[in-house]
Amino acid sequence: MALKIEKTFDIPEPVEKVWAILSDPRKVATCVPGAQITKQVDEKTYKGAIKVKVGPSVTDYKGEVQIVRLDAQNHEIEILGKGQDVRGRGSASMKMTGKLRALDNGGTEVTSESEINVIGILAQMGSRVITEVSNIMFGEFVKNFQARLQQPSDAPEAQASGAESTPIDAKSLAWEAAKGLFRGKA
Amino acid sequence: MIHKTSPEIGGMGHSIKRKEDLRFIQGKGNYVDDVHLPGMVYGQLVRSPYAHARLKSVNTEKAKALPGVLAVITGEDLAKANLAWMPTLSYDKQMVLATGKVLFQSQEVAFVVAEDRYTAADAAELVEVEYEELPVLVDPHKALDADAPLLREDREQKDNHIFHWEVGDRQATEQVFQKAAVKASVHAFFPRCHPAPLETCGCVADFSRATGRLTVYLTSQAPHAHRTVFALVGGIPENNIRVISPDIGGGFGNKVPVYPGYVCAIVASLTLGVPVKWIETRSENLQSTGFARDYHMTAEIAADRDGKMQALRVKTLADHGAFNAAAQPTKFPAGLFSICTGSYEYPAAFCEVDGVYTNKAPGGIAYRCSFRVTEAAYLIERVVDVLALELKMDPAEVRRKNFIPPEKFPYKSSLGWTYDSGNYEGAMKVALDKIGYQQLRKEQEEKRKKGELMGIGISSFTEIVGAGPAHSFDILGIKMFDSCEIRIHPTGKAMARMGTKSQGQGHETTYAQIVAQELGIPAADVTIEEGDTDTAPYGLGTYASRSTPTSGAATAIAARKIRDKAKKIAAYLLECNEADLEWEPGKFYVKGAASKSKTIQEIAFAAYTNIPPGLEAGLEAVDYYDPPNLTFPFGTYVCVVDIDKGTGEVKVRRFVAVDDCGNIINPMIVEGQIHGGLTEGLAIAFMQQIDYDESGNVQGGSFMDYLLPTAVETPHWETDKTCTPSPHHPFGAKGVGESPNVGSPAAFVNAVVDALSHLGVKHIDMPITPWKVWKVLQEKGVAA
Amino acid sequence: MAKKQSVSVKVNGRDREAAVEPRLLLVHFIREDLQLTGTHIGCDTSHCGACTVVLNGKTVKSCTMFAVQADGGEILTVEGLMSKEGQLHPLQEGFKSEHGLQCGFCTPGMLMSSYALLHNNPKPSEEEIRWGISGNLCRCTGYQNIVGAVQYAADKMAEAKTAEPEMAGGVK
Amino acid sequence: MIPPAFEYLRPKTIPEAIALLEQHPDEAKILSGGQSLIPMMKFRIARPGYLIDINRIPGLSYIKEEGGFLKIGGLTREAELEASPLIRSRYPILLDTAHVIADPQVRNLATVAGNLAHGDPANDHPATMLALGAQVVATGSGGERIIPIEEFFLSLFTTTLQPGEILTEIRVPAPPARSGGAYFKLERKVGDFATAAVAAQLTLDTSGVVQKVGIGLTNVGPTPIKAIKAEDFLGGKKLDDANIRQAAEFAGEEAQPSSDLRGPAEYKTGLVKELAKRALTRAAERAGK
Repeated sequence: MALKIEKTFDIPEPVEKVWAILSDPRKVATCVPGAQITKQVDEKTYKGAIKVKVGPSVTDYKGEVQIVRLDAQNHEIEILGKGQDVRGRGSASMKMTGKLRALDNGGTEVTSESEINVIGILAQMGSRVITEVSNIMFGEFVKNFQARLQQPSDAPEAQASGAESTPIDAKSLAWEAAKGLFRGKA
Repeated sequence: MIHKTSPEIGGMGHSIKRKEDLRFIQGKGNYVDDVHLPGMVYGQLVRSPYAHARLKSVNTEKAKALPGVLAVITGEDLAKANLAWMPTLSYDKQMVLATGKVLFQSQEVAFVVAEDRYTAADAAELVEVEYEELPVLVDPHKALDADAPLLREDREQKDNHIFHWEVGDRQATEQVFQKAAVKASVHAFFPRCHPAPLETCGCVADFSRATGRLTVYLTSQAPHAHRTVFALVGGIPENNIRVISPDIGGGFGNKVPVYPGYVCAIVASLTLGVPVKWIETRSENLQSTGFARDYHMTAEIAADRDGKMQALRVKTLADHGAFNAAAQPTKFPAGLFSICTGSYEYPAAFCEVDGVYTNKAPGGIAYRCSFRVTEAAYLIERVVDVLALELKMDPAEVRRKNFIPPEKFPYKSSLGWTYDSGNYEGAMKVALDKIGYQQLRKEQEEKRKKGELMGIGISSFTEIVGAGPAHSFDILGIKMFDSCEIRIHPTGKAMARMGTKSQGQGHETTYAQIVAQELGIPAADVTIEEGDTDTAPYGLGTYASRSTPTSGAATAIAARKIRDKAKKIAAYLLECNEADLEWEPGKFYVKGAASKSKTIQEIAFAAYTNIPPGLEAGLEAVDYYDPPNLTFPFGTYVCVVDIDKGTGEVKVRRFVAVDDCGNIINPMIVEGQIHGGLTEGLAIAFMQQIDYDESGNVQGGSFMDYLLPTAVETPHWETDKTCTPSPHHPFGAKGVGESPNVGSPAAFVNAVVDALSHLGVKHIDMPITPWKVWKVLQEKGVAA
Repeated sequence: MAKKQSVSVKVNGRDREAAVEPRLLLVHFIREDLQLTGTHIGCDTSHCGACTVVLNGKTVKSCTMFAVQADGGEILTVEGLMSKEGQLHPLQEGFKSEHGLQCGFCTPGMLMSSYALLHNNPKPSEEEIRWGISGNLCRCTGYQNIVGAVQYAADKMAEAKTAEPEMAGGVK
Repeated sequence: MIPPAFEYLRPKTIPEAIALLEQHPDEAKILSGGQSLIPMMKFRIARPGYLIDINRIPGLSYIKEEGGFLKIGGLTREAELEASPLIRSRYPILLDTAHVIADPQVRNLATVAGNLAHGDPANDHPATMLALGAQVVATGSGGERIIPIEEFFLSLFTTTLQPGEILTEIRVPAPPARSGGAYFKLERKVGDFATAAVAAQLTLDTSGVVQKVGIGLTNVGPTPIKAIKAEDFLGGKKLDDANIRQAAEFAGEEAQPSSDLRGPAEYKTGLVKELAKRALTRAAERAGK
């Protein structure tokens, strides 16, 4: 099943700093919940894995991330990620286009468009939740991405603070989110 | 003229209790998964998650290394034995295990065999398959586009077109339409659905190296045909194959085709020399075995101002999935769809169908239907209602005006069928009276004034069943006769075997009643056996409502052969001429001297103990019945619905089904068949669809989303009947198992559309879900 | 492979014991280890109810339970419905008499659900019967005759009860 | 359908169960009713390494009123709710809810606590408990933690239950006089998840003015939704048709459904409005409006 997520958000950091991360799949990967880059194949291609955890269900994907288009001048990047379930029961792919625009206040506007396609058992059994899962993962990504920018730029492989390998699970994200969500009431 | 037998004999017309029930209610049925053989091992299929992908590699090493795994078979392995492909019943071929590429999600890619099913399941996960995704084709309307991906690279023809089929007079029809005063048309999609019998498909293949014989316990509606296919595909001498169809947990057409799992289990047993069991899961059943329907249809009627129909034109696009595995008479690529003229008279008609490939599971099978008759009946009954709207005429009135009148039978339809008998207005009258049609129309009028939505739907369907006459009907060349062999034992009890196979229809009871009717031997004394190809006479099996029209007829004829011989024996015993003897069920007596008689039991004993000179010993007969024509059951169904304007829910308030299937063998069983078929029709009309998303993922691949109604959603059915016997069938019967599934979808849909017709609604596609109705209510501004 | 666990259950009045893998589904234990094949499997998602058995007085779907969970329990399957004297249970009679079955595949599960229903509600209305068997799918009968079969059994059981002499102390 | 292998553990006490959970933090799952978990395991989309079967822990199955609360034990089955005279007479909204969860066999095993702890927005009890203003008791090695239900659901399949915690009790404030509640669910058929459902619980004063109101929504967002705007609107207002309609509108606005096989998002929103009207009306009837 295919779906599209479009999001625009602002970051109070200069565009070049944001671009330094966005244009490096190894750094971007650290912001994707559950994802890691395992190997660089060539200049534009990386091997990676992602663990998608939805409640009691866990799916491990292995695959490739490819930079399809990189336009440093206009700060635009198109990334294609494709992964196969390690147990052969399906695949997931995501084509993401990211665009940066410098804001007058010195910050950066990030516009992203992601086309996600899920194939196999999860698309059969989980169609009622795939949209929700994707939205949640994307929300996490944005949060992690913002957190990543707070780090010194020479810490490429470390997981950003707040980024967890088990994105939609009680013991990680959930607790973080809880603190955020109910801050007003606690 | 049918003799009325006593309740003790229990011939035709008696609602005797079913003989087969005793084992089922004790949990002693013997279904395929209950078959347990010494040394038996288990198979599991590895299936493709992709709808269309190049198969780059299949690595079985890890799976083979798992303790308890005996073998892993791939398409390449089968190719070496020339078994990677098998023929379908429609002169196409289908992959057993994929080679080169996969063409639908859940396609069979490898077969794992292990000592137990748990290990087999674990091993299946360890088979590593590398795919390269290809563009997916799910919309049949795009199948013939120039830029459509080519699915079947194996064919010489390099497009996705399977067949074009047409019947009728295109030009004459065209001319009528050009001049027509009134035209009505409807685009109706009959969604892809699945028979989903409660028992899935499966088999136990048992090849004995000691004897060289292969025994296959199989969920088969057509065990003899399957034996022949196995012989042809596997090159095994047919005498060395025994197919046993044990108890079948429902078929509805799902268990007619040969599936890759069967072939894999057989190959595995041949290879390993041990029995191999393969049982589908429900998901596998819904996602890979014979679906039904998936017809995108357009029907148009030309009529005059008075509502007299002048012509019918039908155009259909048929989505057959990845392989044309339609299970139907070979000469009829669109089955008996040309019965779409329905119960009506027109001077001209034309019908054309194009079949295409898509990246979906292969089919389609005749789901409780005589080969596309359901699609046809739905279409004509739908468009007649649209015509009524165009004419602003009551839908019952439009039907009445156009019915083929009783005196015109046998009636040759404009698309070439000769309807055997019918009294359509008679059945409709019973139905309308029973439901109180006029009163309901008044109620509807009053409700409409108050803004409430209720609808009344009529369907006056005609079926065509009992395939079929050998001159046009065959499957892969095998003529569609069917058979019965009866043996009368010395003590007057009987055993009869048929080429058909019950899947719940109650053959063990109804066939015994036919024997009882014809010979006067109590039905309780007649044992019926089907499904073992070593013992039963050859036949084409049970589907398309053909058991009663074919094997039922064969049973009567075989019994009559026995009666003829019995008469000779009786004449010998009574020392009279055969011409002096009269028959009443159970005995021959001398005309004018009723006390001088011999019972059939006495005659049977004499057949073994006191054989007349010149006569062979024994009392047996066999008959292979080639029906002279098909039979044409019909009926009128009326449905009343109420619509909840807040939620879009449709509540079936009442449903009256009046069926005419000619003379009835067992009214209780007929009524049960009708209840069941109506419930399946209800599900199709309101709940069921196997859909595919744009990537070819199956939507509706488990009972979570392929919805089967429970007792709560199912209304209380009201049934009645009229009786117009078939003139050509030996005892005037027509077949009934499928009528309710064929006739009811239109009644449900017509009722919903009728409830909304005053708002300008002419059609809603099935399944009519609450949200579809709700959307219409929103559009029309009448939502609560 | 996980280590085997011992399971001891009383099935249809008989003590049975086995060492099983924890993941063994109760339905496979019943069908394969105990060879009681009257209990069927019709789906993967716990929708169809063909696998219904009575465990400790309550119906469960034996395909959605592990055999180890039943350890120490008492199970009644369709094979245990008949009386020791070989008398059919009124429900079994009812299903036959009212044509409450066709292919017979759902029948054992239907019988077990109906059994529990009548145990809790000896005189159910049609509506209550329909809800009571709503965890069991039937593809053949359209349920109408199953409702009739349960009503038949309810009547039979009520008759049998009134025919019995009242127990001293009026224990109900 | 065959689940993957796992180790089976059967603790006899809650501390024992908690200790086991802590021993296998990533791989263990609690097995109570198992009616959501086991099907997922059969499809192999869930593969816990350890199952901790808490069904044999004594004292976790009860329905009682105590200290101003209705207390439902961590192992209380849906069928027990249905059969409880207390629930029947005092908490009809819970009876409504239990009755439309899955089917009779599933309800014999499925637990109320599991229905909450699974964190599935499609489950039915979350909305009802939100309407009732319930609390859940989470027990861990550090003792008990009482969590207001509106803080319990965090995200899809995610609750505030921590890895070493077990949901041991549900507490529903005992309703004062002139209270009533109802749960309306539209499902495609018996046993299905809700296309949408609405729970409403009301307390009225003698003049029919709303003293207290709770509204919960099922399967119209990533979590069960508490329709706060609708609640706020109704508080202190007379429960007439116009106010019910307006509250239902607000409830519809608070739904965040996505489209699926059960219907497009706009239908689900519409359904929330309609079912909210019905639930509020029925709740008012039961409150003795």
